[in-house]
Amino acid sequence: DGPTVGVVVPTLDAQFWNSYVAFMKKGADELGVHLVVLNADNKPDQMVKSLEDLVAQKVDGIIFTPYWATAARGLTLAKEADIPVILTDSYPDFSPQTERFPNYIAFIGPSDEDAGYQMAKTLFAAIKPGPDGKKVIGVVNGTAGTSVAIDRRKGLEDALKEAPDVRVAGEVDGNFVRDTSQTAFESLFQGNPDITGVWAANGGTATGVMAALKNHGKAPGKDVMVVGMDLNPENVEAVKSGDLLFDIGGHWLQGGFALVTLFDQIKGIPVPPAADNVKLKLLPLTKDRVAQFEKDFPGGVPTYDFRQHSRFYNKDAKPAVFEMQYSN
Amino acid sequence: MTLTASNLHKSYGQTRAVNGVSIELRPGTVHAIVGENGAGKSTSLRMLAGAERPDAGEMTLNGARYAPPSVIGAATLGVSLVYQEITINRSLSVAENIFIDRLRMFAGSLGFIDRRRMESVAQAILERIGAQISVSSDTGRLNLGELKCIEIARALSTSPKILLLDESTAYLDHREVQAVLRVIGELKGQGMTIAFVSHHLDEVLAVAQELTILKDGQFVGTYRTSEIAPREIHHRMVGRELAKSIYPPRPAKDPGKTARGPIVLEVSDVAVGRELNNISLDVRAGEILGLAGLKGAGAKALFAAICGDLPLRHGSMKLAGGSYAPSSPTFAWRQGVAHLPGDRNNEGLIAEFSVLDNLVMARPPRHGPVFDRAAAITIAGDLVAQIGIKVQSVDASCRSLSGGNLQKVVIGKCLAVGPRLLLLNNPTRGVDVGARAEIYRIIRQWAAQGLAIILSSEDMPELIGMSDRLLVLRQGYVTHRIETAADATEHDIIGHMA
Amino acid sequence: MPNASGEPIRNAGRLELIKRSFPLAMLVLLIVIFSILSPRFLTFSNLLIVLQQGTVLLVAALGMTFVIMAGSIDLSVGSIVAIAALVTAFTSSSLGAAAIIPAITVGAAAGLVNGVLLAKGKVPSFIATMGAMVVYRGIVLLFTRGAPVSIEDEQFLDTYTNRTLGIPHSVIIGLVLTLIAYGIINRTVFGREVRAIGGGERVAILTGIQVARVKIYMYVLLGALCGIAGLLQGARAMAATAQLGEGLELDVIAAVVVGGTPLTGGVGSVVGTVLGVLIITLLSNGMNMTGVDPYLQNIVKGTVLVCAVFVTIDRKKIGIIK
Amino acid sequence: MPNASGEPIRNAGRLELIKRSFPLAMLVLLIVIFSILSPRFLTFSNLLIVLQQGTVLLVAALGMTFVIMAGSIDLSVGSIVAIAALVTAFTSSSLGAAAIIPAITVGAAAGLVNGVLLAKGKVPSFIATMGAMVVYRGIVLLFTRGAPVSIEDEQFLDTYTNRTLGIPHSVIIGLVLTLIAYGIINRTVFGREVRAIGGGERVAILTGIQVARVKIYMYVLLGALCGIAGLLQGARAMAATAQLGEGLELDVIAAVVVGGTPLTGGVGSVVGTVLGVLIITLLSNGMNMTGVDPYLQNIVKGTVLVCAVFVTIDRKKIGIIK
Ligand SMILES: Nc1ncnc2c1ncn2[C@@H]1O[C@H](COP(=O)(O)OP(=O)(O)OP(=O)(O)O)[C@@H](O)[C@H]1O
Ligand SMILES: Nc1ncnc2c1ncn2[C@@H]1O[C@H](COP(=O)(O)OP(=O)(O)OP(=O)(O)O)[C@@H](O)[C@H]1O
Ligand SMILES: [Mg+2]
Ligand SMILES: [Mg+2]
Repeated sequence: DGPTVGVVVPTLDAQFWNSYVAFMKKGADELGVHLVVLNADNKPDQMVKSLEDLVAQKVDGIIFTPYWATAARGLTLAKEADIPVILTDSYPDFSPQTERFPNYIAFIGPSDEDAGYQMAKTLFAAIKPGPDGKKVIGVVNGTAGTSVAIDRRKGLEDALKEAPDVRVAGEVDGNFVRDTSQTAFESLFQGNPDITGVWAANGGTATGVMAALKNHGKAPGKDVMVVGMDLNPENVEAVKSGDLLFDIGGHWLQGGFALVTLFDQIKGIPVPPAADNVKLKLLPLTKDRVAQFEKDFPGGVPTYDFRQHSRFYNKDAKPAVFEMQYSN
Repeated sequence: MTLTASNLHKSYGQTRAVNGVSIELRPGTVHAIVGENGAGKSTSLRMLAGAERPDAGEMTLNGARYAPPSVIGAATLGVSLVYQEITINRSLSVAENIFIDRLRMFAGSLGFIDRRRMESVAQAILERIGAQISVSSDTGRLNLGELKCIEIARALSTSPKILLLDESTAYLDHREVQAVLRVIGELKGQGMTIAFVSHHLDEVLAVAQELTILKDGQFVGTYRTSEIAPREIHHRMVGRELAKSIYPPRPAKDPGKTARGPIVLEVSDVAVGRELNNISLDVRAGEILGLAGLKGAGAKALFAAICGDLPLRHGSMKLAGGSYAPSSPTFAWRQGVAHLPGDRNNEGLIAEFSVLDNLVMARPPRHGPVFDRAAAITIAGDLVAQIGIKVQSVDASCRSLSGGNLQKVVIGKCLAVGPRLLLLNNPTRGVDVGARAEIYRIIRQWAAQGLAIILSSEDMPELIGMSDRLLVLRQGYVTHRIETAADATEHDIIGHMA
Repeated sequence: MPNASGEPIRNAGRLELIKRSFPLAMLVLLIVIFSILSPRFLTFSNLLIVLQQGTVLLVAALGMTFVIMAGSIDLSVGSIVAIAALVTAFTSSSLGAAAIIPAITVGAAAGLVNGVLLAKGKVPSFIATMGAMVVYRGIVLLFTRGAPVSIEDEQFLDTYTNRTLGIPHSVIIGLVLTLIAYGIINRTVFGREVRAIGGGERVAILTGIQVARVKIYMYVLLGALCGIAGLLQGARAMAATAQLGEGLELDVIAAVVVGGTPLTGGVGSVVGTVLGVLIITLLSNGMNMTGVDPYLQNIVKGTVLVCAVFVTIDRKKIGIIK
Repeated sequence: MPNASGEPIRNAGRLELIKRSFPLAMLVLLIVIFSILSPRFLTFSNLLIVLQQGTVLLVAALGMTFVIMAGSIDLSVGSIVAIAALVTAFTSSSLGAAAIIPAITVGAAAGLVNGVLLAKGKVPSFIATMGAMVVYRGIVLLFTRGAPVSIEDEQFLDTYTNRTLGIPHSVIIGLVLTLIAYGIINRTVFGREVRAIGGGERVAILTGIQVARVKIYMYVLLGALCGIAGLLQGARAMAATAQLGEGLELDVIAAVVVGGTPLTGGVGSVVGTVLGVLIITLLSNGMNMTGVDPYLQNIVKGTVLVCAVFVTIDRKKIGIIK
């Protein structure tokens, strides 16, 4: 029977990673892969342990998300056991297929920086300047210290540099958790009621901010603009209803793409060096695009036949990576 | 060595614990210090031993100025104290407890303790005081008497010239007291200077040559024991004349009527754990049944069984004629069985709580789920008045009470439920003679009102003075029954105990 | 001794009062600092927000006051809140405001398990509830698979988030529960029994108090309150998520202890707990409002926590500090 | 009584032995179950991995054994490990293997602060170290601003991650520290004094033990061990990050308690702690090896934890269970 592929995700208590895993499971079924999913439970140590356990099981390939700078460690472990690895989501600052880690066959992930930038650009464009001529925004960051939060914040920073008319009233830490974001933003907004736009670091954060605004008698999307990221179903709904100005995402597909790529590698079809470092362009969503989105991606998922994209099953398969794009 | 103190003062906040005490401890002499609870005995000894610094006053050791910075400092100068409270650490072994503050003596170059050497030294000291304790025994299983012996061994292991014993006999049974008194005699013979605190005048008179009386923190006087009558001592301690006997008279037996009421508790062929075997007894309303025995003879286990804290291994019990199988202390209390445990500090009451809280703890007055504070104040006030608990207000914390008054609070807690059976385990441990007389009066008064009482005590005169009938226990068996306790002699009882 | 001790006791009363007012002083200090830093801090609308933010913490902390007063602890409160919020989310669409019944029920059931583990299984509460924390959280994860379950029932949301006379209903609920908890602790036999267990469990047993039962009740009470807290949190966020209430246990314990209820048991104050909750909530509200660097917030929070306990703890009453 | 008590004591000795072997039995049971479920579980290479995985937990748990034996607790160990790993990362490039010196120093310093807060400041350890946990973590965040610091020095990595005779150096270090801790607890004056404090602090004070000093030393010892744990964790992950060691405190406490050291103090066993660490590490390794549904793992973990303590706890020795 088929190869065994081990996967370690940073956490399962966020919807994003559940979507990531669900899409991979679908792929595993179609490709005939035995998938072992492990949860690092938000602990760097558990991430390393899980990788060790996968190596001890002698899995045929590993896909993991090197949060907390665990890339080097995981790749070293796998190298000793001669196991091919694909990294997803968080770029480790060194390229695949080098002498140091020949088993590091590919990286597939989004550009968080770009996403943060696009969110900011859209937000700035949508809000009006206040009496002092400045556009006042609030920022609800993700968990302090995670690379994802840092990279998205970097994108915001770049956008801020290009927009001197924007003033950041204050920043709070929402910890990527909806309830925490709600409470933190509530206080921020109390201190700075002149805020007219909020840059929220992910889907849950944006939802928390919108809840806080509603509790405060403000209409998100009208009185205060909110942008978020992840394309979680409830965020899509919020964009549809006009509460959420902008969302961007789809990168949870990266796990499935990595699976196809790794499957082919295990079956003896190496990843072409040109396709070993993929920074996914994400799918932006605004209210006017919602109808199109629902038509193109029923249930939020693109139609994707894993076998069609596997060169093992399909000699002239298109690249495994498929960027979500609107059909027109 | 001679240790003198003159005009010592010590206050805790506004409480003047010691207020002008002078004392001279001379070599080869046992010097007793007596006084009521709270008179300042322990505080005085603690200052002599460096555990407490006097606010004012002078101390000298062999004529030189003496101001020990700590207990250890005093010990190096040859002054050693056995505290009133038990200071055995049950997490440590017997030998470690003896050398607790000097374990480094046995540490080798790596800092490791030479356990074998330490244990052999410890065993030798225990043997010297005649304690039948093996250094390998588990401190968690030793009884209070044995623990006291270990503390005395600890004091002796510093090779003191001056030994201060604060109520060291309070937790000992008859046999252990004799052993300790014998050791004190021997040490005195070797020229040691000894201070001895006890609430039992017979012990004091048996062992001490000199005696200092304290009252309310003040120095009353120092006497030669051969030159002062016991009544005089009591008088000066308490400040009033005590009755000729501290034990209240038994109700006169009226030949016409049966002196005692119906049977309240009947115990048939009961066995409990390993401690107690086929015991049968009954106790009637209005009667005090005494239980004599050494530690471990089984009285404690019997109480635990009657109050539902330990299950019966065999046998059955009847309460007021109905079958009685208590599954928990809750059940026992609800059936009107009240229990006064032997260790008031850990089992009898919660010292941080107020007098009222403790008094109504067993059966708080209530309207449904709501605590009826007004009724509680009445109940507590009545008890305080009736038992004579000396306290400013029922809301005062028990922390501020003396030992005798604490004991009265525990008794009050038992009486508050209107029990039909009262189990008393050493109800006057560490209580001064005046308070003891009070407690005896209360016990007798409640018996006269129809309460059935079982009294277990290690104090022989108390048993004889208070009981109507007596059972002697030895190693879990009843060895002797005395129908008229008033006629019993200590000698007679002791013969069946050991 | 009555004469000798009369004075000190009266004096102790005065000292007591000063001691008791420390948490209040702490609170006032925080308010003054933040008012200086931001003019918007000391406004009616912000104070209402603080009350709203503090309600969930308060409701759980009221229950925790009992448990800590008895000398035990509960680390699973955050997870119970999450379970209750989830149950609320699942049932609110059909039950509306009555979703409070399943929320309380599931909370009480979780508390019952904790109580039985401690009182009957004799597993120390720290460990029993540490295990429960992980298991309950795992159950939430299993059911949600990380996806938030939103709460949209109008009647439900109206009931628990609207305002009456300007006061949010959640705050009113918190207030009512505070009064009830105050009554239970200070006026009922149950409250006294809990206190006695914390003051001296062996004494309580020998005095006939049904220690096991009281302990179970007290965990059930805490669980039920966490059920309400979960419902309120769900209503506030209009959704239940797998991460809801993570880490709440530490805030709850801190609030109770800052309020002057020591972890050694035997003493406990509902008023103190309310102050503790306000201190913790105000601190975070004030820092977010005045824009304290998020990287610094934890340092400030931890320091204030330790200082608060350092100042407010009544060392006389506690004796040995472990 | 010597005669009367002779029997029970000898019997108790036998019972004691059975009691003591419960953690071992627990471990064996886990091994049997996982061996049946996966053929790869009971291999030399996997067991080495388990040892390696357990080392960080072990080193911290050794120190925690002292603190818990004294009746206190430390919730800040995870944060100290993070600080130490950070210091290791900063210094390893210049100091190489000698980076252990700053790691131990900073760990000991953090422990010193905890110890002083408890022993001199009289802040209960639960609260003092809860605050410290937040503050130390905040310091790490402030310094890294979240960016991981990688460790690349060859000499450093060789020293702490290579193998000699097939045994990873980290495991050897863990072993040596275990022996040292065993010696300290069972054979030295300090070990006895820690025990005495846990067994009865008031008595310890009366008998002249310098309680405050012993407490401070014991926290410094735990801090130093966390320093080593941080270094090993850093070496293992080849990086230090702000999240490193989050939640470690619960695993550490659980390991110590599962090993039979009760939270009430006075009793403590290094061998038990080693078994506790192995149980916790094996459980997670075994579940990962046998592919237990990740959604179920936490539920299993919490349940096993409670069961383990339920089985291994020695209720006789503890008396009152809070
Ligand atoms: N540590 C303390 N703090 C406050 N007051 C104290 C303290 N120790 C003793 N006292 C008070 O000092 C007085 C004398 O106490 P002390 O212990 O010396 O009496 P005692 O004669 O030993 O009594 P007893 O016979 O009950 O042992 C008492 O009123 C007591 O309340
Ligand atoms: N911290 C304290 N504050 C106030 N009074 C105290 C304090 N500690 C002890 N006392 C009082 O000191 C006196 C003597 O206390 P001690 O500790 O010697 O025990 P006790 O009450 O005499 O009981 P026992 O003789 O049975 O041990 C008592 O009146 C007690 O209430
Ligand atoms: Mg005394
Ligand atoms: Mg006394």
